[in-house]
Amino acid sequence: MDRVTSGVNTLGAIINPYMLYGLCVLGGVGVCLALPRGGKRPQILGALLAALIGGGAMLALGLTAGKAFPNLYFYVFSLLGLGAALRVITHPRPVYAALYFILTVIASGGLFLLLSAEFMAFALIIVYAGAILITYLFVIMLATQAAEEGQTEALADYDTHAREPAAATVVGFLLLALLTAMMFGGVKDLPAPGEPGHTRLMGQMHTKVQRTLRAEGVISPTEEVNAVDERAGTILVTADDGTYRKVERKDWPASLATGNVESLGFNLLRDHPGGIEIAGVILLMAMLGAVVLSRKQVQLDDEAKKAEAHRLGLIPEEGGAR
Amino acid sequence: MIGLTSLAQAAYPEPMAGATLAHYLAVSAIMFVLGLIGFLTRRNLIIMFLCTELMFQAAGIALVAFGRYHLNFHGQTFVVFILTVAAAEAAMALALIVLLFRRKESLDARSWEDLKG
Amino acid sequence: MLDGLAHMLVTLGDGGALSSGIARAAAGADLIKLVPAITLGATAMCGVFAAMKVKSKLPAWFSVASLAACFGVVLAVFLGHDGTPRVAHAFDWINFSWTISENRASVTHDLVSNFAFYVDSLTLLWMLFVTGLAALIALYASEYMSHDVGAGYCRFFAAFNLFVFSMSCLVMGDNLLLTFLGWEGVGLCSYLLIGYYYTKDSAVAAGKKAFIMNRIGDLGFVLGLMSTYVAFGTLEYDRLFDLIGRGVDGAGQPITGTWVVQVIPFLFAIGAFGKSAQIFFYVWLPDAMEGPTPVSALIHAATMVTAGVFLIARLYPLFAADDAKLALSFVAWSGALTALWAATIEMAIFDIKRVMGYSTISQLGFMFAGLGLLTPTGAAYHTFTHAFFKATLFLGVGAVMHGFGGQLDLRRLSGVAWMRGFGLVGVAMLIGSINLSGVPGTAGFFSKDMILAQGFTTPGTTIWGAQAVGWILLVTAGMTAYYTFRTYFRVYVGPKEFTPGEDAHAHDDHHGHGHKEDFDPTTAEFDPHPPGAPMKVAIGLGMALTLLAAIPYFMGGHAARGEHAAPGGWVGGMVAHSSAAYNTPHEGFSFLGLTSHAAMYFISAGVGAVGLLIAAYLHGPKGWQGLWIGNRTEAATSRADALVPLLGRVVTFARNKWYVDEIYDFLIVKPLWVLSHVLYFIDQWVVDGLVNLFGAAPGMTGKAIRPTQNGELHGYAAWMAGGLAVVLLVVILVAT
Amino acid sequence: MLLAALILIPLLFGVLIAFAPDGRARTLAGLGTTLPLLLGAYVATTFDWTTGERMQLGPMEPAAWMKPLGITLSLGVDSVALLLVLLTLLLGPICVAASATAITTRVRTYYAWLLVLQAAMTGVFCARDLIVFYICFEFTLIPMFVLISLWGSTNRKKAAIKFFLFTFTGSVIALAGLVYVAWYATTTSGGKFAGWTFDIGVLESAARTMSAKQQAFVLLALMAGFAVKVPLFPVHTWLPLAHTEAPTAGSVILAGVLLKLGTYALYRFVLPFVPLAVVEYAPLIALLSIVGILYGGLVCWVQTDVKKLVAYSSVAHLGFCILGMFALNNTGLTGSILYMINHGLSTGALFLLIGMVYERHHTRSMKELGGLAKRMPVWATFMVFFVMASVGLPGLNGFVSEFLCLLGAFQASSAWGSGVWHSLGVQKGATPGDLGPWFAAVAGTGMIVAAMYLLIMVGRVVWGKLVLPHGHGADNHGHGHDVPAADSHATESTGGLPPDLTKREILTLLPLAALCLALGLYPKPVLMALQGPVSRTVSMYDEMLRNPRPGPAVEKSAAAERGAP
Repeated sequence: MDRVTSGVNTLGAIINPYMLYGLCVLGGVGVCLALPRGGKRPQILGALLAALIGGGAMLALGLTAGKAFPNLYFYVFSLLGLGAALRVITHPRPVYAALYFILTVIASGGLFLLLSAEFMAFALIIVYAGAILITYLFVIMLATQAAEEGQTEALADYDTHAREPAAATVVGFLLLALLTAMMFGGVKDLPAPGEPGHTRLMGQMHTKVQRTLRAEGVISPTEEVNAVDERAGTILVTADDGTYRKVERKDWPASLATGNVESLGFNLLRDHPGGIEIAGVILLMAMLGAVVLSRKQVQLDDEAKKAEAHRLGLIPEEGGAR
Repeated sequence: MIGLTSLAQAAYPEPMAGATLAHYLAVSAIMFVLGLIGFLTRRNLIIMFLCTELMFQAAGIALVAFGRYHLNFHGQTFVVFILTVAAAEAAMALALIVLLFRRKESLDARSWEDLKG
Repeated sequence: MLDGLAHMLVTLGDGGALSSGIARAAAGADLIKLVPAITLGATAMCGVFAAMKVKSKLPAWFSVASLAACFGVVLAVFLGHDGTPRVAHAFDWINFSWTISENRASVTHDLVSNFAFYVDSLTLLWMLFVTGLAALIALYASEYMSHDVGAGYCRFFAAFNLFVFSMSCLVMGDNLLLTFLGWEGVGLCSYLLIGYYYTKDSAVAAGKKAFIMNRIGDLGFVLGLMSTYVAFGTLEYDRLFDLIGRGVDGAGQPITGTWVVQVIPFLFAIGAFGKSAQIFFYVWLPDAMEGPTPVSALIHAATMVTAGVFLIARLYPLFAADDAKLALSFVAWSGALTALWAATIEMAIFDIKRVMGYSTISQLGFMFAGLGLLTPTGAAYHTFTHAFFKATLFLGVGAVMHGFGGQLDLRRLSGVAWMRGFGLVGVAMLIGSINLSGVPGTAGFFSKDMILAQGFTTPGTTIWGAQAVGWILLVTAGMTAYYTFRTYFRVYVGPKEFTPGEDAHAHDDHHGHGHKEDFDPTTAEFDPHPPGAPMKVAIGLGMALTLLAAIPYFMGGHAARGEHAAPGGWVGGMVAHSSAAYNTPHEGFSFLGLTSHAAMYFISAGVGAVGLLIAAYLHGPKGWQGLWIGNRTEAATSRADALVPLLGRVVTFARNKWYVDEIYDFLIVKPLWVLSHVLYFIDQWVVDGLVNLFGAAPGMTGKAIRPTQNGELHGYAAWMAGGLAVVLLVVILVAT
Repeated sequence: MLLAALILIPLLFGVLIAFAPDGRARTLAGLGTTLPLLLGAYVATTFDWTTGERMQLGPMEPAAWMKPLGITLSLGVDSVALLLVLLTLLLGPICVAASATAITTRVRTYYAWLLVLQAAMTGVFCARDLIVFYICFEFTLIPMFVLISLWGSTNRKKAAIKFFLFTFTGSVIALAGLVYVAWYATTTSGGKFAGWTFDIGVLESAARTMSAKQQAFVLLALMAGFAVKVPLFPVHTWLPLAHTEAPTAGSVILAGVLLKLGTYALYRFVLPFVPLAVVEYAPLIALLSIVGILYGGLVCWVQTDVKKLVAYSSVAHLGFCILGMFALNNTGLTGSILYMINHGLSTGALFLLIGMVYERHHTRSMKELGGLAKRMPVWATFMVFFVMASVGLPGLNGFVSEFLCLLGAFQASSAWGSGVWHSLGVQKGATPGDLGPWFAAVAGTGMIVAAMYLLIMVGRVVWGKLVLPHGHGADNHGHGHDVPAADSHATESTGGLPPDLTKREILTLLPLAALCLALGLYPKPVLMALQGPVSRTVSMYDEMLRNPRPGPAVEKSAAAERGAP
């Protein structure tokens, strides 16, 4: 409870609601304009507007935070991520969109780092940017008509023309307004480290404790850790002659502290073993599914091919060159 | 040597000053909405899937932020699962897209409106 | 059940079954159980014969033999009967008891109706003529049905035997429910036998009509039966009569003036009316003449139709227990009106078999009037005599049909008695006719007289309007004489002249089998086919019995002779010893110093003579061969033809049976038919329509929202986003 | 164990048939229905008929199935249930025999489902646990649905769906009622949670303590489910359709057993569970049944499809059954239960007979059939016999039950004219109740109507001139034509069957005919066997009706009302 009241810092304290809604509207207009419409001009204008609004909003967030100028990294990563996200959805070329998405992923990774989720940050970049997005790129390559010799690649109609941009933006930013309005209900500041969390993992990591203590020289190589009582702050150490002693908390080295990866690993494997299993099954199924699906030979009859080609404007005239 | 309280919490260093939970949630919300708008407006199936991934990202950020806020790892664990699902989904969805593209030589979502195989 | 059957088997299996059985009968009436057993066995045997595809007259001889055996059994029991009712228990039927806690005390109730036979003198009287006539008519039918030897023959005799079985259950049943079994059983047999020529639509329709009309009456019977059970807690006659005799119901409360005596008799009366073709219900009986003539003779003249009379006689204590005699007045009036009504129709129609049918209705009316006029003896005696003379008449008519290719129109037949081989028929018809019209000295005269006289003897204060009933009956008696001899004069005497019927298609068809070579309607060479030996034997025996039926009247004391001990002679004695005993009022008016009964001898003879003379004048033959006052020279015409225009439409109406069938059709059948169609329409479109509407509602909803499911990915996503927005909005509004 | 075997044997054979070759399916099905029949006969001998009200033959310790919910796999029968089980078992081999030539496609599937259906039906009657009962009750729908929709006639899909949805909707509502009772039973004892149980006997005593209002709602729910199954008047419309479209064996089972599930459920649940409501609404239900009797009868009159006619006649017949049941006295209830059996025999046989004609001439229209007595004398004999049993001719089975039902309704009040039970003790044969002579009188007209429509049907189809449908003639106007008797044998195709019945067909009909006769002439053993369970139910009602003011039941319910929230 202490934590809740100490650093009350609702969104209301950061930004005036009306200003927020105004920003939402403006951002919406910008995004709307930025969406591909076949032409160039309004898109650039919109992108600029949206970027300005975004930057302005971030600035406002920072200025009204009531503290010293906030952490610069947060703004850098945020702006980078959101800007790239805007480009993901507005860029007419899928390849570029995918590449911008990688940028978003990297920026998110940065934010994760700020949130002390180091493992996840790197996992994200490796898995997403490294694996998934590459698959996307492959598919994009596969699923695009090769350009004719000497011509620049023609953009498909469905890439250059957004569908109902205005309506979608209204819905989206309405949702955004609502989402952000939720935060006026008293969302708290991030807590300072203080009260120990509920993870008492050292007792389960005898080997690590023993290795660390030996490495730090707190115990001799012949001594062995017998029991770890984190709550009482004692580690029971047995000598090879059978005598034992206690290592008090004040003697514990800093490197004995549980790291992010360790904590996450325990959380994953100890608290969510079922989830892991299911995730494994899902992945297996996905693999099998992908194999099965991709093996399937689709025979496209000429008629359909022709009709589709017509639709796509690949064959301007009947009997034209293929 | 470290302080009394530091050991267990060493995984969570001091928060960066000024960035509150609300900041992260705001970023997450904006990113989510951008993904949503993209999904609604774009007609290229691949880009639509990218947009869902974008929304996954947004959800991930929010989850990690909440985990940080509550000083536990459940948020991150969830992100692991999100990653898993995203990977599985990407594999399946992309396979499907390839299949669909082979059939109609188009990635337009509108080509697949007729609810029948 | 088994002990009864076992006993029967023991009785049968005993060396010299019959003789020892007769010996036992003196001690008990158990032997009577043989009657239903034999008849049921004979039915089964006929079924077996059918399955064996027997193509001979074996079923007939088997039936005749078994029916004769039945008659012998009844006779044996009769001879050994000492006047006290006995119960012969065969096996338990609907017989169960239950114990429930009433007011926290265990009370046992029961519903008992066994296959048990109540043997008293009334039962025996009925059984005697039922089995006797059945045997006789089976003999007659053996020849009459000979064209159908094979499956049809077996079917006929199976139904015939089943009929006798049902009749024995009806008459001898020890409880109302067994009586009802017989009651419905005879209805079934009647249905099967009327529709014997099942390829003929009219026969099928007639059978159906008979069954359904009977069922309407049966509803009255069933309701009466259930009322009896509710009132008395029993259905068994001995317990019932005991309670009624003490004037209390099953719970010991007095029944006088309660619904028990006021309502129940009416219900049974309705049942009796249905079976005996009384007023409102009579329409089925004339149509029933579609059946083969032996059937008409046995079922629709002699036995089954008198079941109603029997029922009322059997339950006479219940009917008489009402001080106001409401139900009996109702019965008397219904009987009298039926008698008159049927007589008017008979005078107009030309079909000689239907004349007999209506005549049966009319005579049944007499019997009911007799019951209503407090003379069950008279009713029983008239039933008895009527059974014989009407059976004889039918057998004669059957012989004519048999001989003339199914011709039944009295305008196309004349002088039959003079034709070769038909002499016996002529004599039989004459004897039947004088009995029917009540020529003094005949059995029919005495029996009818008992009823007629009672009309003027029973005080009008006891039976409402008894004298009026008497007058109606008297008029009807005259009409009876007229229509009887109208037929007789036209058909049996007079110039020899006939047109053969359309053998294969006429009324009583299927004679083609044996006699087709005789028949050629286009030429006048048709040779009438005289009855053969079995038919002659049957007719002769019937004739003899008819003549003998007068004798019982003089056995024992008689009111006319001032001997009041047992009015009605032998029959009176039989009735007096049974449940139907009733102290009939006999001190009515006196006329020229004679008692009412004696006076009625002269009055009814006079009335009958008038009728007969009118018939002779209008229809009699010319010259010596018949009566000298006649003038008829050819078959088709008579002096009556001159009268028809004078009477105008009345004759047409009467000839069309007063359009009662049409009125029923218009008032009951058609509305019901329309109602049925309306109901079916409702069933299909309203009841089921409602259901379908409920069923269609989800479908319609689906149709209404189907456009949202257009397969457009973006559409779904937009809906999801919108839905999320709404949820958030709600959360915000609720939370703040 | 024996009862479990009765259920499991057909089930086992059903599974076996599904994997057996087509040629063996019939033999296996015959075996799978005959074995239970023989076993059933043995079971009947081990049953103690003198204490028919006691649940017997069940396992000593019911096997727990879902412990937390108190659901057990407990089986047991009283004499009512056992009689119905025997009826089910008897109809099993008959249905298999009747399908011998009629079913030529997907033989394995057919017989497998048929056997599964039989297992489910037997389970309904044997169940002593509400959930077991309900599962079996509902599970009968699936095989029947399949039977109708795969082997039915032209309109089978619609009929099957309607049958399924209609009865299913009803029984779901009934389930709600039953579960409510079970829920009520968990909380009544002292307001504490007593744990779930679905034992019918336990629920029975618990349910009676409900208030009148609660009982009325439960009655409504139960009637919604079971009246559809019976079917009672306004909810009967699925029946004619389902009957008309179902294959012969399906119709036989439908008429013979499936409808009895509804009446049996009324007997097993409605009467003992909610006496207060039953007493209150008995006249209304009786009225509906009377409407059904007359309405069904009159609608029969205008049918041209023989099968539909018999189907509608079932509506009328079961009206009598319900009328007798809600007379709430021994005669009525006995008659009602006997009616279930008798109707199964006679109407089942009628459907068999119609099926035999349909197999030969592929029509059931009275316009296209006529005078079959000439061509099929054996068939005609059976037809007339069973029609008479159906009409309620004394001496045959229908009469005994119909009479008892009517008598029950008749005596359920003092006398004519009084209408209400007020002069108690005056009439010996009367019992307390709110029906009375007028109910019986009006319902009795149903007897006349029944004679009318059935004889009209017989008159058209059995008697009259021979009429057969056009075979494959060019001028097929659907009105049939007269066939001269001489060449009637060779000209018409009869689906490879002889004109008249074969030995197999006669053998299928004979047991039914014999039972009709036996139950008509000597119903005493059955009547006596029923008295135990019937008296148990009736005693309660007698007590209640005699003491309409605070009797024990009312007091109890008043207490419950105070106790319950």
